[in-house]
Amino acid sequence: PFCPNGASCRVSLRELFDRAIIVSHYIHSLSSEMFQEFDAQYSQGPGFFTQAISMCHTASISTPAGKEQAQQIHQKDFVILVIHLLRSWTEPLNHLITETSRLPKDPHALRAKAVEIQQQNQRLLEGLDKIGKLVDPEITDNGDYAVWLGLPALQSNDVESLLFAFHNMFRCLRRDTHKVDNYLKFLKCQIAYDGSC
Amino acid sequence: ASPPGKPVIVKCRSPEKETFTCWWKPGSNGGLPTNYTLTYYKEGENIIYECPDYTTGGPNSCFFSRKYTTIWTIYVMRVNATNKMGNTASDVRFVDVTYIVEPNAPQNVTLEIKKSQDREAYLWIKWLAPTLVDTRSGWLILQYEIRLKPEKATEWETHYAGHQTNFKILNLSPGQKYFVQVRCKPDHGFWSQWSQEKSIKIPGDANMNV
Amino acid sequence: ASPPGKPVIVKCRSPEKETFTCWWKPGSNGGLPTNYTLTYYKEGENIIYECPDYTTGGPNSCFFSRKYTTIWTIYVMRVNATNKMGNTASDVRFVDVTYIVEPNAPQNVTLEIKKSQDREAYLWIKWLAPTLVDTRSGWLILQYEIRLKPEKATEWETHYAGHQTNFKILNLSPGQKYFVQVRCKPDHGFWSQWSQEKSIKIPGDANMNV
Repeated sequence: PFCPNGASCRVSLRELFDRAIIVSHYIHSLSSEMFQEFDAQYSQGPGFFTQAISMCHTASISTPAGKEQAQQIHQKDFVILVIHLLRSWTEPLNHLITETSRLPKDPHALRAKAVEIQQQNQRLLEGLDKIGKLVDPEITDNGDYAVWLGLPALQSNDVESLLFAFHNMFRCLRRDTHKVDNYLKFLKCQIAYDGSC
Repeated sequence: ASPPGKPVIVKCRSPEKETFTCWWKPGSNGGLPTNYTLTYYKEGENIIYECPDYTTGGPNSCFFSRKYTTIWTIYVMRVNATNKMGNTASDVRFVDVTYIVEPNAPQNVTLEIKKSQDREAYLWIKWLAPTLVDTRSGWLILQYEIRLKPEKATEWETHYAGHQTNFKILNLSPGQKYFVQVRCKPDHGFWSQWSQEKSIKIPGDANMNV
Repeated sequence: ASPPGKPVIVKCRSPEKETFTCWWKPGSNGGLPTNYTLTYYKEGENIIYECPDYTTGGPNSCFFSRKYTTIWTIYVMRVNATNKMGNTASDVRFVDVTYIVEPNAPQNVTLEIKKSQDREAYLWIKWLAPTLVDTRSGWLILQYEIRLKPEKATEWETHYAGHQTNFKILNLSPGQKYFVQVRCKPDHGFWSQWSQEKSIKIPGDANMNV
């Protein structure tokens, strides 16, 4: 039987990473667009939102903040870390999609992007699960993720608090999707190209 | 009467790497009413699934909608023919959705005679990626090919346009009518059909000789 | 004599997502010798730091080496101008290194006329990633864009080259001289400057009409 990928009849680790990176790159591009669209549509002057910056719910997940730190982490643990980071957004995205209806000036485009990001996140999680098993068959993913307690803020009746809550979520989503994209591109070179792309 | 002949899975195609369809050719039916089922498992798993949709793709086909399509694994599939006298299975077919993409033809092909900066005229061809295909996300990167021929000619002249969605054709014959078509292909995959024929007449006075 | 005018932090850039530099524009010095210091704190911390290196980035600048650079972290920074009559602080500037990456231009751009198997000539462009950038580890992925134009033309023709460091340009006009430049951008960041202009003359007899 003709096996599409040559010798071994499975999608290679290199190809899995290539496909995952197309998705992670796209997810971050969507998140950046969503952040900028929200800022353009709801900001009330320069610095309006910077006064409301607060910690992201994923701050509890310790992530490397530079190349040297990234090079210290064991590859298997790094894959798990990326899965945790991504999984930490499943619930918030669900609520984000629902609660956007509270925002003034019908944010249809924002909601459509949030829905697409959620779909692509699930697709990427499926791929990372597969990558994890190939990187280390004994990989144990205990289903961990950062808990999100931001629903009350997304349901605030005070418009300004509501805007600050949404802004912080879009900002954190942009940051975390950039981390996921960055880490996957780095891990691809470390794991699938022996450290040198 | 006899058991059914061996079916063959002849083709699997995806138009946009989000869904895909497989078709099979039945063997002899052994003179009896014969029923066909397509079963598959995904590499790395051991659950056997059955085709989710036998109708959308037409006769002797199985259509996998987005819900059933994944790019992370290889499908290992088989068609089984069954009649009263027994059943016969096809050979196994391995399918990686990324490698079976055959896009629709490019759309909105437009032709224009333009003058280059040093007054030479040339034919400027522009087109858009096919419908359904999301090239924005980088999910599918397409390359293009153009073919053109003078009205009465039988041979086409083809030009490879890489990833560009426009192309310049130099030194065509003034006064001549040309037919133009464009097709596309993903990096791993199959050429689409040629787009609908478009034609243009090169003005008689055009100085096309660069 | 008067207290110094208000300085302004005008730009922060990282060339390779590992270090970064910020520049400021001093206000008036109030007719007195004025001293500038840049202070900052990082998101989630309340320790105030001072700029680690005022020299590497040139006048009115602060350079953050790898040791002082963390990504995905907001630096809240301010420049303070001080002279005998008092001191004036700039507005606060929020900086996340993630979003200020602007590489240097690609280097070693080389142009060559080559012939494909079917004897068609094409322009082959090659280049290297900019200095200082480590594209091997995957920490920074660069994408490239090329632009070229005939010598007397005003309009550039641009081609997106993805992550490759070479590109083939088809159907250029024989006998014509072309200028070529290349630039790069991190997957998520700012385009670099265009590389130095390189030029090449397409041989008169070259059959470029692929």
